[in-house]
Amino acid sequence: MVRMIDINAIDKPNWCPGCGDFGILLALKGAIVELNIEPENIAIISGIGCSGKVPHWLRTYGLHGIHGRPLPVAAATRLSNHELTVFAVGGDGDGYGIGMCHFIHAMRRNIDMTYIVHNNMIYGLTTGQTSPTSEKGMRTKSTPSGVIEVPVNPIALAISSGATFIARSFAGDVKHLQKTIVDAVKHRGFSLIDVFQPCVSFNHVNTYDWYKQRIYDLQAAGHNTGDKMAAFVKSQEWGEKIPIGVFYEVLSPTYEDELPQIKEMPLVKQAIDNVDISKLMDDFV
Amino acid sequence: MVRMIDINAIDKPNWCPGCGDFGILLALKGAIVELNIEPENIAIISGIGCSGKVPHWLRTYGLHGIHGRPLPVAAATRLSNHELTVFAVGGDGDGYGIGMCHFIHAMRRNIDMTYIVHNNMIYGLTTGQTSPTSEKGMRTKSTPSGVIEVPVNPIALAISSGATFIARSFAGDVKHLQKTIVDAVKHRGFSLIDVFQPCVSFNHVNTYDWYKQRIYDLQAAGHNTGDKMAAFVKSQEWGEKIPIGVFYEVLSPTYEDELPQIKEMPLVKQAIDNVDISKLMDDFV
Amino acid sequence: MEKNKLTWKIGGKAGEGVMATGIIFAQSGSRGGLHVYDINEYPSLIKGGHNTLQVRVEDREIFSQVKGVNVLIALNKETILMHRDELTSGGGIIYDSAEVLDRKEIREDIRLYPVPFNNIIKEIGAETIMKNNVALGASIALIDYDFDIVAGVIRDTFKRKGDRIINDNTMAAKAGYDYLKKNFPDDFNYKLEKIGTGGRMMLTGNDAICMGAIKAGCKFYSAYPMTPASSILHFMAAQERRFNIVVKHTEDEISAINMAIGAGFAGVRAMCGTSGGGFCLMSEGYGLAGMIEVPVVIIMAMRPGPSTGMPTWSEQGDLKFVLNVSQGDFPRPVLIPGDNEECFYMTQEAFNIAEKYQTPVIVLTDKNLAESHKTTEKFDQRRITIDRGVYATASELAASDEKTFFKRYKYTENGVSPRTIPGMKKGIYTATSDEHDEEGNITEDTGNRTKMMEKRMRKLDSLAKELKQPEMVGPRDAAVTIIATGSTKGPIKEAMMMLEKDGVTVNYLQILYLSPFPSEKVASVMDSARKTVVVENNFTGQLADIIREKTGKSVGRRILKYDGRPFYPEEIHREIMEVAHG
Amino acid sequence: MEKNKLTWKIGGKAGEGVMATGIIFAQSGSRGGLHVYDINEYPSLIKGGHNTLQVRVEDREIFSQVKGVNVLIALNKETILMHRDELTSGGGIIYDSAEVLDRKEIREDIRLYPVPFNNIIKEIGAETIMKNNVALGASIALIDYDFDIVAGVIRDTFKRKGDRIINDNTMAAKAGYDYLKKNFPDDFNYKLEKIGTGGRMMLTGNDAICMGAIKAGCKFYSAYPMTPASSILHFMAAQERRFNIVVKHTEDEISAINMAIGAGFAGVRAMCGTSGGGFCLMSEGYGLAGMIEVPVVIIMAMRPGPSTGMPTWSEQGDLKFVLNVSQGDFPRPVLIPGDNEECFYMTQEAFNIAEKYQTPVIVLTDKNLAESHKTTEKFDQRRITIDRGVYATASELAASDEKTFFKRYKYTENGVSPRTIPGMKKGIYTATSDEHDEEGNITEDTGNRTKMMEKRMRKLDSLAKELKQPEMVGPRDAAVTIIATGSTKGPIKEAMMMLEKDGVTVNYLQILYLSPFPSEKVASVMDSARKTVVVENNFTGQLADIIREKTGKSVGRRILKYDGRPFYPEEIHREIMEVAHG
Ligand SMILES: Cc1ncc(C[n+]2csc(CCOP(=O)(O)OP(=O)(O)O)c2C)c(N)n1
Ligand SMILES: Cc1ncc(C[n+]2csc(CCOP(=O)(O)OP(=O)(O)O)c2C)c(N)n1
Ligand code: SF4
Ligand code: SF4
Ligand SMILES: [Mg+2]
Ligand SMILES: [Mg+2]
Repeated sequence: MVRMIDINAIDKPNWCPGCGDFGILLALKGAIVELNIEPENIAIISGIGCSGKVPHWLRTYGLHGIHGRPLPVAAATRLSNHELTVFAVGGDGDGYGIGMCHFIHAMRRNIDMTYIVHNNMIYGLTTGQTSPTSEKGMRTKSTPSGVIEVPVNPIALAISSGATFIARSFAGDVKHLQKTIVDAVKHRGFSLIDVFQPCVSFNHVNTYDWYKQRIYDLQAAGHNTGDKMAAFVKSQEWGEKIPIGVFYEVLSPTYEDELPQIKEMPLVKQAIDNVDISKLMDDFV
Repeated sequence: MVRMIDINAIDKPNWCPGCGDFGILLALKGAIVELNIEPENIAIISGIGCSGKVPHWLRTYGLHGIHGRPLPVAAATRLSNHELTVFAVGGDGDGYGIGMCHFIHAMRRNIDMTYIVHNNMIYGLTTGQTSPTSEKGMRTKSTPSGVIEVPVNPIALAISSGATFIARSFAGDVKHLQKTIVDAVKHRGFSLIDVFQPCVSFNHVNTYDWYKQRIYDLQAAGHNTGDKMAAFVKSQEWGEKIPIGVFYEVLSPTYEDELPQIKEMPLVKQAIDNVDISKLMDDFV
Repeated sequence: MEKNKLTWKIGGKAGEGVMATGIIFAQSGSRGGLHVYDINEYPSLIKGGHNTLQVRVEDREIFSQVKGVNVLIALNKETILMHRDELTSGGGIIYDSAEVLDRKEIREDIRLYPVPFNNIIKEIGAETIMKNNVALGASIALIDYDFDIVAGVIRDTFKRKGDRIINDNTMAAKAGYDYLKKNFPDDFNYKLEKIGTGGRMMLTGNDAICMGAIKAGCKFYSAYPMTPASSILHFMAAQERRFNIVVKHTEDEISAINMAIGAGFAGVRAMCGTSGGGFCLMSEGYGLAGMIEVPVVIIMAMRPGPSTGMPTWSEQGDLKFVLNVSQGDFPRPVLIPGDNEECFYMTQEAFNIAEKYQTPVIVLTDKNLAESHKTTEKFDQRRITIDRGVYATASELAASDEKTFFKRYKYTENGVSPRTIPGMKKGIYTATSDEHDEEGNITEDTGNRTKMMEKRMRKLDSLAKELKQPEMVGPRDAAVTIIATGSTKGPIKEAMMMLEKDGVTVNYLQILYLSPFPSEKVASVMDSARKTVVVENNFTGQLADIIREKTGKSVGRRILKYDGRPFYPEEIHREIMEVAHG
Repeated sequence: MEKNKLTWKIGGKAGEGVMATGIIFAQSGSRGGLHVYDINEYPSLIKGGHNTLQVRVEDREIFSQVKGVNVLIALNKETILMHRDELTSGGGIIYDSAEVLDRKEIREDIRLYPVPFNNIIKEIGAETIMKNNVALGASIALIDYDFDIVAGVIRDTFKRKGDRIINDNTMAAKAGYDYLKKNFPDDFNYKLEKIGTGGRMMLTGNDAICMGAIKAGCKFYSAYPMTPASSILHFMAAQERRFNIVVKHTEDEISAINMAIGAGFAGVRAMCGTSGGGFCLMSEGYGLAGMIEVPVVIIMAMRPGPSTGMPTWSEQGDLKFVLNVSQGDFPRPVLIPGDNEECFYMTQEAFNIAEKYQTPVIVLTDKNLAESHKTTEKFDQRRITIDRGVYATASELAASDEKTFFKRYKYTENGVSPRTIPGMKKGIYTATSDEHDEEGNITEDTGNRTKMMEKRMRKLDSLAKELKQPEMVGPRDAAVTIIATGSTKGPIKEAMMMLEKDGVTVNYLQILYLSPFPSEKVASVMDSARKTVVVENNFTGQLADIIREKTGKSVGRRILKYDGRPFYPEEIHREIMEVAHG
């Protein structure tokens, strides 16, 4: 049995007191314990941002890479060793801004892994510029006259891209988030969890209260997670009422399923010290 | 009156005989003549690919940039001189592969310009690798055992991103395409035209006939272009019947509308030889 | 007593307004006609990390930080423990009397000024966050500076927040001032005294760059936030409506440079800015601009690498990266200013070079220069000329054929071809990233290729002829010759003064253009120098490598520092003393 | 009569199978025990552009193309007009008798062999596209080569397309063969004769790289298509199921390198490949791998820049780019093979270096090497050793604390720290792109920073000690010393033979590792050389710059070519004659 103390790191997170990232870390650790996965069989791959520091605050393998690129790193880690449970973690800027290209392509690739986005609708680590999810009109350091664009809608994009598990949760509701992470990990295929994460230092609009006043649970509301159109309709809800929970879930073959190369054992376990290329050379004679 | 000969270039296109790109070029030139825009007031910005060569084959200003990046170049050209009619042109690899990040962000930005994607579901210029729109299972040089991913759905992505004019057309139907381009240019805001473009050299699946057997005109079918949900439903149609035409159109403020900086005149016409920064310096004393 | 020769430092937790308070202090010095230089230190996290701002104030122009702190404001106990050894003899620490402090932990020659921050705040009914001001006020009393100046700076700083905030902040500062005056006898050794009414600006290098860009007529700025370039984005965005500039926070750095290229192509002066990893992402676009000959200015602010490295610290580790990045050979002017004035004037020079030579131009700085404040004389706007380069003349255009494209890439003697921009009748052409002929048509012909390469590269030669050679500062026949570039200028100048006092003659050649490199001048300096050193903020001694590449000559000693901190003059002094006597 | 010393060339429109036919010819030479070298030329467009393949066949090992074509197959008239001047005296042109040709347009010493391609095709009822085979067959008759060998190659080439296609192609070739034999007297001056049964491979540099990677145990290859690296992707993809490799055509090059890093981190041997612009996009990830010490091999195949440049042509213009790209200092081994054997052995060496020194390793090639076929002896698999570097031992792991992280970045003497990979109990750590301590925790401490920089950089020193110094080829005391790197090796070797005949002694130092650079060896060679030249396929003479940077010594003459074409030995010969007699 994996216990909380097995995955606790010595160093304490250095996020701002009250930051939503604490809730996400807690839920993630809770989910690992609940799922009972040995920490050495977990790899958490993050980008750069406040969110990117997650792997440092728990005792699993981690790779804190570069801004916007956790998904390709995580994908290949998983393909190289599909006995690992792989998480990708990043911010809204990281995933929906600079990393948008990988985001869309990861969705359609359906590698069995879980992607958690700390969506605080702001650039935290660089001290408060607009993010792709910042609301139109929001004033930030980089948009002092207000954001002109409409925000990206990660849920709608995920539905449009063929993702097979699409959920939203809230850092202020650790129980809901933990359950969502557990479900996402259990799902065979790519799972997206967009997490509303209050940034207490730079986002004074989308606060804990702001979310609490608006969110409601799709599952409590009887939403049919198998219905793509219904999921899309729900993805468009924004304003007074904002849904959290699982929008859409479907079972399709994973990317790994279609690779006979790794059917017998993970790439990393395959011997390489005696590859014979004689026949290959013959092909060129 | 702008005539065809005013925009003809001397050199003839060097695409493969029969390539769908010819139809697109013809429709584009036809649209320019129909819209009666002086060639010197047009800028066509392309990426790299067979599709990227478009600007060389007609007499307007052009910039044939780097692979995947026509959208940001075009956006800034337009913001710098909004008296120009600006087109961005590229391939499916260019726009939906490497350029996906800009694609999504251009949609939500709503700069008044027209983006034409030569969607041949293959990498043409690099001689036949899979593209993001290649169908699952398609065998190409880079996927000899068949593509594993599900293809991207540019129409659904555009709807999910807040684009204000979203259409699909077919290089084999120059009339339809020309009309679509004309409508797109007239639309105030960002317009996407995804064009089915047969690649006769490398895509032997999605041929002229393949398309002809499947496409039908949304407008003829009485589709309501103002209904986002209906547009999304239509975007999911694929297989025996595939819709072309305008999926969605809506009027929202353009990016330019929200820039008082360019209200009086385009940036490029604003004098810069005597900017006075005395007051700005005073702010720092 | 030491008058008007002070180093004041404030330290505390990130997020507690350490920097803001320090800047009020610095500004107050500047307003009193004094010269100021500050340097900040903070980790890459938002709250809780240790932040400091160290402010040096003197009555002569100063160029960098120096060692030895005279007044330390410790907003928490950690600050005392971390910085106590930096204090000079007779220096004082102002701290919260609520902290339990063991006198034995602090050198005896250091004076302690406990002040009940929280009580004072409570008494006057202000917010806790304003306790910094109590400390600030106390320090003003300690050094006996004019409180009214400070009050004025507070007023201007909080102008937009309304009278209540201004009043509370001022009251807090005043209360701290009064407390110290009342409770501690006036026996402190370091004093500050107003010597004029100021009139100088207090700026960072990034501020100066923005002013330079705005003055140069920059109309388009695109960037993705990245320390230490982010404040350029903030500055430009804040000024976009005042000066009619379109400022775009883009989806990534790839977009940022491609947008700047689109704007340059359309005919406006365009700039983008970034740091290390962001510049990697710009590198492909950089080559595009070089190939299609579109003017664009790129501000590249270095921080320690590799990779994410130390995002909020300083290094000069990207010299060779910037000089060589992107495939193929093309002209790559790289300007590297060493102080605020150079940031200002060279940024506008960068725009002129970019347009005159139709090529991307890099302005290379580092965190130390980008973020340190220095009092700076107002820039002389009359010194600025705007050179937009060569546009096709009306008659050239009229002569142009109806059928072919305009010869946008005409082979010319100096490599520069007259330019057209969209909207110009008969100037039509297509810019292409492929190799092209004079009209911009793609061609793979060997003759054209050779000529086009030569045409493009000639631009660098033409530019080299125009640029002025670097000038040697200091005595001709010095014992030691320093060659350096960029922000080491400040500490080197300070070190030179120290060395002069010690009777060691030194001279100094500052490289302002890494490319085109002033090879001849450097070679002749090396030839006539007795002993040469480079002073560089990087591991390998990249400037020394470049010098050898360009001149074949080896610098005698590489004085290097690569711990993320800029040089202190004392460090340079020490090493050069060794060299001189070695 | 000239036997087994032939240059054969085919030219025609892109999309007409020019390359395929040429390769059948080359393969036929190789199967007859002869040595073959080919070089292709094609523009960056799919159909209609002019394509050629030039094949040199001799009975001794050959290393590059030479000037002078003996047999030209012209599939269209353009080919004749473009290449007629390349023909040697007595050379012949095989062309479609339907073309109207003015005899006066062609030198008298050239023989013409009109063949009715289309009639023949019609007669035998084959498809038009097969007319190439008619021409091929005719050329075989002309040079009197063994038709059965050709038939064998055709059979193997079309194996997967079925018997009908094989038969038609063979018939077409046979018909061409018969037509020429029948209609033209046997008076052609150039003959080819089988001298053995072959047994050698006919490979491109990219093929050799792929074989090297597969033999080295590469399990993961990620790339985005880009000429001239694309064929690596195609090769690896075609072999993915045979050798259990995951091959991924990614969404872009950023993803490609980050995937390779993810795979390297997970513990498999991983590689990615690209060219210029794609490498720009990989540059940030390259630095990441350097910082987190993850092994990954990057194949970088050069083509002429700047920017898109000339995508299907050749240049060595990215030496300094590759050596210096990405922010900060970190160990950057760069291997640069010069022929197929080196491509094979050095690719597997790259994997060993990458794992042994836990760092990204670049293998640098160019289009000329990547895409030219050369007969090559089968590689000796016994020469390959797999060195996976240092993993943490069981006892090291057992000793590791339960609470802290594993010291993945332990300071060590040679800079290499024992490694763990996910799945290993007690080996847990987080790799971070920020500066970090031994356990991988982020820290900005000055002491750690300095030590970590030194630790990482020590790896390069350790590697330098292990690599063997380049060896001089040719007489010790030669009149001229050539220093060069990469694919110029072939033409240089050929030129050296020519120079020897002309009595000019030359020796040649081939740089195999641009980094760590063999500075001492190069310096000593330069010191003892009488005259030095570099031979480089770029504008500035980048290798000469690097030599001066590393040694302070200037190469006497830069023999440069930057028109997109690789050197002909004759060009090198001519310039060196000048140097020798200058
Ligand atoms: C290529 C690159 N560009 C820019 C940066 C600077 N940077 C670091 S974090 C960050 C954004 C942070 O926002 P987000 O991803 O939303 O994460 P958060 O801090 O809000 O969790 C940026 C722009 C970088 N590290 N790399
Ligand atoms: C950064 C970069 N990567 C790769 C390439 C090589 N490349 C040129 S065109 C192309 C793809 C072409 O496919 P698509 O965009 O669909 O255009 P098409 O040729 O089909 O019109 C690629 C990968 C490049 N030029 N730049
Ligand atoms: S800046 Fe915002 S996101 Fe970052 S740690 Fe602080 S509260 Fe959290
Ligand atoms: S390769 Fe395909 S897309 Fe390119 S020109 Fe030929 S047919 Fe058109
Ligand atoms: Mg964020
Ligand atoms: Mg395509």
